[in-house]
Amino acid sequence: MDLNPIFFTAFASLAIAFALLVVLKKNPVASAFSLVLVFFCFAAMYAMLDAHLLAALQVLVYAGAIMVLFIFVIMLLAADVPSFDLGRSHVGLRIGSGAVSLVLLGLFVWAFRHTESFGAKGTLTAAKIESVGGNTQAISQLMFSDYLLPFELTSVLLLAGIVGAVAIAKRQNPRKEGSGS
Amino acid sequence: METANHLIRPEFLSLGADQIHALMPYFVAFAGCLVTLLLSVIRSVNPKWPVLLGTVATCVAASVLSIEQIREPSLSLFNGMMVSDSFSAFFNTVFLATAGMTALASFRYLDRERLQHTEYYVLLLFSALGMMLMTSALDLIVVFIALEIMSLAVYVLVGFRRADRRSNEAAMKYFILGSAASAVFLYGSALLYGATGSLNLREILAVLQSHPEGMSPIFTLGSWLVLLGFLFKVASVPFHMWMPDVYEGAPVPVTGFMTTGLKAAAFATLVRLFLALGFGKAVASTLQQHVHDILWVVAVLTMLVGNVVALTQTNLKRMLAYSSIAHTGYLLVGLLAGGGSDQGFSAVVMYLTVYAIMNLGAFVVLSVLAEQGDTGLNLHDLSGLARRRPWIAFALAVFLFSMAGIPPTAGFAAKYLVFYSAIQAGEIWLVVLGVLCSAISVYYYLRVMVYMYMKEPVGSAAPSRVSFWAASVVAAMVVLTLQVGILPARLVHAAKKAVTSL
Amino acid sequence: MISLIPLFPLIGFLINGTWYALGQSRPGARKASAGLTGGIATLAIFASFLVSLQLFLQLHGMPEDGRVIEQMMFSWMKVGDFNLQMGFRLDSLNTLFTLVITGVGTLIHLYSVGYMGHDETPGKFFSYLNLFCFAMLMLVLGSSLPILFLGWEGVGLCSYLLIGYWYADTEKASAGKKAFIANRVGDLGFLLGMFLIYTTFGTLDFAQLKEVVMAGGHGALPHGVALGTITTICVLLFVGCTGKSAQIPLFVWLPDAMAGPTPVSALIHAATMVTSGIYMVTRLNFLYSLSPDALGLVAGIGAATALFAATIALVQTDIKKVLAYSTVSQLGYMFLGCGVGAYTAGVFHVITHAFFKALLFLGAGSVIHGMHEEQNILKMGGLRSRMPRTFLVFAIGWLAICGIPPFSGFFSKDEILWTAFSSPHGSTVLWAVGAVTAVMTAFYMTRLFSLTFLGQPRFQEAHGHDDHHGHGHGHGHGIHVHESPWIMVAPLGVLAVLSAAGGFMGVPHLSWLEHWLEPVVGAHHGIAEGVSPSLEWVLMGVSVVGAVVGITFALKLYSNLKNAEKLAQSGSGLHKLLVNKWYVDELYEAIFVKPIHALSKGLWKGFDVAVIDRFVVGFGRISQATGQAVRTIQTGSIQVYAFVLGLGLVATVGYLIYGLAR
Amino acid sequence: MMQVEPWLVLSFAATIFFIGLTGVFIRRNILVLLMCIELMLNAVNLTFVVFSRQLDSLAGQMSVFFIMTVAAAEAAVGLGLVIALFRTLRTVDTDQIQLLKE
Amino acid sequence: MAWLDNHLLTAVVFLPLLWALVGLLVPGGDKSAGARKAWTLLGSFATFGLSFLLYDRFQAGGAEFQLMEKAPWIEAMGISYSLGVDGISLWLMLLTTFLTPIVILASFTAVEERQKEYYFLLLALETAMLGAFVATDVFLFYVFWEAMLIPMYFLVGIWGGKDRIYAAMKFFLYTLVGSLLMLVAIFYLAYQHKLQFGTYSTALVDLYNLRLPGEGWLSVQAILFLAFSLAFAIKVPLFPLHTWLPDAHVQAPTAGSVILAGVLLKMGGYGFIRLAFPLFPQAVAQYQVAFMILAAIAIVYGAWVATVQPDIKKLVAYSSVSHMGYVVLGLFSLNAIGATGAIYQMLNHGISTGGLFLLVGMIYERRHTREIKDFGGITKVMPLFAVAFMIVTLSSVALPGTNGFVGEFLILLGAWKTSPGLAAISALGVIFGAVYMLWMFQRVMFGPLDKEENKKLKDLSFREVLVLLPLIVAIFAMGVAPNFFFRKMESSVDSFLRRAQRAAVVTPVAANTIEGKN
Repeated sequence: MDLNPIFFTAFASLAIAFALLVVLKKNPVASAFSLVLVFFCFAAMYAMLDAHLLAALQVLVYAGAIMVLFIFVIMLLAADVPSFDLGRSHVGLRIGSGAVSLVLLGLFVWAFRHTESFGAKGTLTAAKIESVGGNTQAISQLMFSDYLLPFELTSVLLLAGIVGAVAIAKRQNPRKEGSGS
Repeated sequence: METANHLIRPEFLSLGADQIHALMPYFVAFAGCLVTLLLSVIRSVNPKWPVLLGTVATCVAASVLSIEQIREPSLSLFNGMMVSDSFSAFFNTVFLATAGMTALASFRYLDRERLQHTEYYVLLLFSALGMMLMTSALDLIVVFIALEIMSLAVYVLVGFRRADRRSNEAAMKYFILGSAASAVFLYGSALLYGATGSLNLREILAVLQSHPEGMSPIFTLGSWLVLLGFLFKVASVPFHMWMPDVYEGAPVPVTGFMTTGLKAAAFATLVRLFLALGFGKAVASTLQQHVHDILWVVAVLTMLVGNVVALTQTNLKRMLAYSSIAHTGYLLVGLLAGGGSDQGFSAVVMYLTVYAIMNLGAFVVLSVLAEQGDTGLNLHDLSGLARRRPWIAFALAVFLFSMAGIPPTAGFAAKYLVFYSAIQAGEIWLVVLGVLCSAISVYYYLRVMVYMYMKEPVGSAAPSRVSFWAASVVAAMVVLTLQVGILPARLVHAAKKAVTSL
Repeated sequence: MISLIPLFPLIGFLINGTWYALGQSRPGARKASAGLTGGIATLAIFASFLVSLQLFLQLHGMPEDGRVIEQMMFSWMKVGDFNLQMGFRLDSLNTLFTLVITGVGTLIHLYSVGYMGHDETPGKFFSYLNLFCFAMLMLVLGSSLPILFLGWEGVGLCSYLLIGYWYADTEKASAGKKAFIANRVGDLGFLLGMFLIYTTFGTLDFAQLKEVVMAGGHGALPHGVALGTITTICVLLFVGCTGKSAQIPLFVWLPDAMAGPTPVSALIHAATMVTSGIYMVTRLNFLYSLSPDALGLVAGIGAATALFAATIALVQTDIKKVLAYSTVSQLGYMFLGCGVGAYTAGVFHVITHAFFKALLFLGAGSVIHGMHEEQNILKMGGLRSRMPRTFLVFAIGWLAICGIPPFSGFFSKDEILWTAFSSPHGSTVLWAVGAVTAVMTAFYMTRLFSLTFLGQPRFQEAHGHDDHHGHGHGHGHGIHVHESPWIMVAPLGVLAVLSAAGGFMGVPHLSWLEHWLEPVVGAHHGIAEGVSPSLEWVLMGVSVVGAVVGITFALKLYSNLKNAEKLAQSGSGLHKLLVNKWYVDELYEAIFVKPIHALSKGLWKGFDVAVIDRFVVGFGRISQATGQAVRTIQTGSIQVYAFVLGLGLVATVGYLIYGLAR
Repeated sequence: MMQVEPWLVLSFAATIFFIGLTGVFIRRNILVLLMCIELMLNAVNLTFVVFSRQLDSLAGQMSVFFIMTVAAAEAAVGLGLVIALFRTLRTVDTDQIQLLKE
Repeated sequence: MAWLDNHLLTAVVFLPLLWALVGLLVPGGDKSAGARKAWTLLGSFATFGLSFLLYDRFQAGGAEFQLMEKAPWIEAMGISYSLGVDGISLWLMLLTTFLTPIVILASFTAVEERQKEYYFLLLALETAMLGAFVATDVFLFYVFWEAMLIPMYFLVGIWGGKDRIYAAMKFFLYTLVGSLLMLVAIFYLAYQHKLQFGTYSTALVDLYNLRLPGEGWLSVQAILFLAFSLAFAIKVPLFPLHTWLPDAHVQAPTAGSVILAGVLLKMGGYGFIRLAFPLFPQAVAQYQVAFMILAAIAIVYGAWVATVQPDIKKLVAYSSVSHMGYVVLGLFSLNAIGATGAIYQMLNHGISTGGLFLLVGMIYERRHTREIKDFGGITKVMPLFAVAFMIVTLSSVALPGTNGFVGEFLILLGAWKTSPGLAAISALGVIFGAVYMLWMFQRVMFGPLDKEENKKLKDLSFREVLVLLPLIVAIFAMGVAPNFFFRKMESSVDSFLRRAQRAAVVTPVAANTIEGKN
């Protein structure tokens, strides 16, 4: 894979480090900011892998929209929470989790190492993509032909999400609504 | 086309008449979503009646369209990303019927619980639409999106009792674990993509079949993770932990909807995936062997854990949640057997349908019995129910007997088919363990009967009135349970027809 | 025609029974008179007697080798090749029995009319009595073993019902139950013997069976049948006899059976039912004759029982108990006779015994009646003057049983003793036991007679009371002894005549009986080698002398009761042993009843409840416990849920990768 | 230009994925749990992109596009749920969210 | 009435259920109690009458199954609604239709609460029982087999005694566990039919033709046989699987006990006859002795344990264990005598033990206790009761002339032909049977009438006499004229034995067929 090893190593290390911080930092704000950095690293990776559109979207959607939403909620709630810096769970669980994840990682890496053959090569080589006008062009063209269905469904999904979010977060009317327990 | 300097293939930009016909149920369902959504924002009138009407009408119309399509040949749509075949048509009917029935049965319940928000119905329709799409999807990414449509709607429905901590907690747990499971599923899809070069189920199967010597390790990982995502959704042990809490916390009709529609959708998709990943025929490769082994253990654990924990439950809702896990176990038996028996996966289809019927009925009964805030569902609250409300007690008894698999109820016919096909597939021990587990299950079902019929009533709480709609749903389900139990042939036939298209 | 014989009593039973059950049993219902119900019953059995007599005469008129009348009515059970006909067959053997049963039966019925005159429920009593006669007649008339068994169990039932007739007394009810169960033990043997006969010979019909068994010629084993099988059959059947005919080891019920009304004791427990064992052995003589071992067992048990029961009878003080043990003893004699191959002698004794023992029992009943239900002979005495007619007939019975010529008992007993000595199957020992028993019999019967009728009264006599004051006078006032009414005494008279003269049908060497029974039991077997025929007269003399000695000794001893008590004290250990009937009841209680009862209780509590149910419930408990355990993982914590999911992931992925790596 | 073996990139993605999963296991703050899930999704995205590059196919990148959309919708609903939960329970601590159990 | 001619079995089977459904229209409450009782009784009589038509149509020595009906049911799996009656099921059906009016009549005063459900369940139960007797398709059989648990469960659980819930649960679960393994075996059989003949079928006559390997203790046949036997042995119940019975019997209301003892237990024996024996002849031969030993143990054990019971009903329940042991013994003798005796014993047991339960129920209704020690000397105040009790007791102890004797005699004779030793041990039951029955009878009916409460007991009412009279008549009729019953049974017993005994002949062929097919 014609990925620059130096850049890869650098961004990978950074990403792993920040990802660890996301998990390990007690303060969710710190976690959130670490996460943003992870997102940036990923964007860089995408760019290096010739997925330029995705690199841009990564920054815009993830680092921009989603993270802002997170930070916003954190800020919204943090004001009310006495101790927002919730630590981690019981030691046993932590050790167990670490072990589980490590073992899983080992298994996956083993699988990757032992995978000699990948799926059949497609037709969209770099040259082909270049011929239709680059990565962004190719993706947008595909979106309206081959991927029409998922694209349309995404809109359904977003609509459902909106309705859901509204239903959840709608201002409550205590007079009208009963409380269970 | 090669000459053109773009990748757009015009044949995907327009739909033929047959395709439109095949898509009609989806269109109707989506239109229903939109209409009800619009109706619910009209503030001038109380929208609850029109929305209910719209929801039910949508479900009826779409399911009528779906029923018709059971007989029609398969039709590949949207670049092969989804298919309209008997299987999907059959399940579309189930989903829509379930959603419609749930809507009907919820109406009075929502009133009573002061939850009468029209979003409820909209979300119900959205999730039904998601289910429909999910079972007809042939592309993993479409499966994922449909799954999310369904799940997002259901997450919200679970937490619909916003003022209730338990409801919120259930939604939260479901959301977190569900998202994690979705991520696992996606990871599996990614690995499958890497291993085969495609996300399309048909193509994956084709690749698989062209490599009789076996696939790469990432295929193994990918296929398992994909299955696992759905094993989570159907709540098989050890991926079941979320389910009792969620079922208990969700409003009763939603729980009913989840145990029926959602479970059926997840299982139907699981069947599709199972087939696409090459597990649909008798064991040949080592991978199949190993997945078979794992599923075998998972099935046994699921039946066992579901039943033995249900034994210890005193809350009816939670007990039915655990029993739902146990039923997942029986379904897994059917899934395991599907490849090796003449019945194929029709046993699973049949079981899902029957399970949907009886469980929907049971949860509607529960929603009628429940007091404000879904309390009053402990076993001792049912004491002497047969004296106080004989018909309700009778209905619940029928459903519980059916779940226990006692003839002449539908549950027996379904269980018969499942275990029978498992015997055909040579899974004798699985069947033996299965029947033993179902013997355990009889105990807790009967215990409910004990409270309803054999104990004296406690207190004299005036029974809340049963709404006409809920009563009709319950009656319909009782009739169906008995009818399918006594004359199962038509359903068996339909189920067989449905799976032939796979 | 034969079927009429049992039919009449059956009709009598049905009339009385239905009438009782529906008409008289209700509390407050008008009770029927003994005269009417008894009359019906007596008529029924008398009609039966007439038919029997007619048939006997008919048989008598037939040629000697064809004296059989058969009546097959319908097939009772037909399964495959097993076809059981419900039918009767009358031949020279059972015609005698029918005569005795119906004849003596009629007398006893008649007697009962008087005896039960004041009973609360005469209808019930007479219906039982008729039912008994029906069953007994079925027993002797039945053409095959199962029909015999039908009667066999039927008489057992009636015996049970009649012993426990006064059911309100727990002891009496228990006695009935004991009788039934002891009989059942015997019946088990009978049943198994029957099965073995069927599997060996393929038939249960007497005539066919005889044909099959005799197919190989006289005295030869049938083809393909081992001697052991025949012996087994005979022994099993004989187990049935020990039950019904009260032989060791199952005799224990008979003395207790005296709890029933006295006519019942006379009819069932002396004259008829208890002799059915002898009937059966005689009926199957062709089988028994083939097996010396079986015959030896029969003779041995018979002799032993005769002696054993006689020893107990020596010291009993209850008038009916003495008679009961005497019955057991006499039955032993009969088996001794059969056991040495002298079936005729056995049957002869059955008949004479029926006469004199019925006489004695009814006489005893008369005494008890007259003494107002007093049964202890030590509290009697001097009744000769107060009950002269009873005394007279009782004396005849006494002499008959003691074997004083020319009374009937002498002939039959002597026949048995002689054959016990002279028959090829006999031996000196058997004879000696018989002879000693005869002496003892004479002794205890004389003791009974003496204590009852002779000497001075040992009860407080009431004065100035007339008969019409009736029964129920307390002992405190003394009792007014009275002679029984004619309806009771008349049958006694008839029986006395029979007891006195009945022996002449079997006078040695001129025996009509022996000739009559020849078609059934075969010709006389002759005598063993080395036994001089002239010895017969010697032995006869010995036994008569023995009897006289016994009588004299007893008369002397019991003329003064104090002497007797002294004697008893001098051998107090032995006396106690005898009074307590050798502790046989206690022994059975200890080795059968108690252990089985304890075992049953143990099995119930220890196995049913403690093992099986615990296992069943345990399965549920384990499931529940597993459920509880699994439940604890369900902590409600998202982390834990996710972690379990992760564990599942590790396990499954690990397994898959392991599979790949291998 | 030097090559980076695909398995290395995949392993990197897997590392991020399992870091995210570990976070789900051990963190008690729901918001952080949501972030961890985003981590997992990103890892999946990277995997898609790697394969897309490897296989000369755009299907992977298309998938990433859709996943991002879904992730956004999911985040919206998820955060909505967090807020609803917070309204009734006044906490985002999962240890406090254990009413439903056993 | 052409329909009736062609569907006589269906009519008999479903008439009670239909009647019961119509009966639901009778409004609840005390006012209509009379109408409800009359309606139910009428229904049971109608069924009884209809079953006589059945008796009339059935031809002795004719086809193996007669009055057959067959309709496709679940064609996809070869399941059909097929009914047929043979000489064995004919009598068991008649027993059922005979006992049902009796128990209904007996319930008139015993059941005062929730009569509507009660009578509905009784009639529904009748349908289930009748169905099981005439089903000639294993699936259908299983449906009826299990379906009858439901009404019985409620009958015991709602109208039962103090521990009714425990008893009902135990009854249900015990029997269910057994039958579930049978279900597994049924699956296997159905699948084998497909393998061997290429078509799906669960019809009995088709399954009889299956060739299953039967060599060895754990051959396919043996395992299947054991699976079936477990279900049947629990139902019979055979030692050591009998412990549900005392509880269920004791706690059930009188009608429940009578039906339980009278008919439900027969299902076990019938199952052996209809399914286990003809399907797995070699396994039967293999396990013959083992089952005979168990039966012998059951006979003696049941009798022993019955002896020490303090409760009359429990005593009768254990006596059932003993009596049904004879049934198993007779069946496993594998000869005509034993088998006929066993079938006959099933009928007998239904009559006599049913009678005992009725009698106990009558006395319980008066005295509200079943403890033997609470009674004594009852004969004095209830002479008519005493007569009836005596007669039924005698039938129970198999006195010749009563029905019990015929059964036990034939069974023991049949068993003797097969195994004299075991027959001898089993025959001990003859003694112990008398011990426990007579001892109980004595303690209840005889002795002094010393309990104050007992002195005012009323003798049988006219209705109660009506309840008992048919049983008493049956006791003697069956004792004197068993041939009347054997006549229509004979050829069925023959064909049953032919199937059950084909083991020796078929062995090599069967092995080959299996080899060839696989």
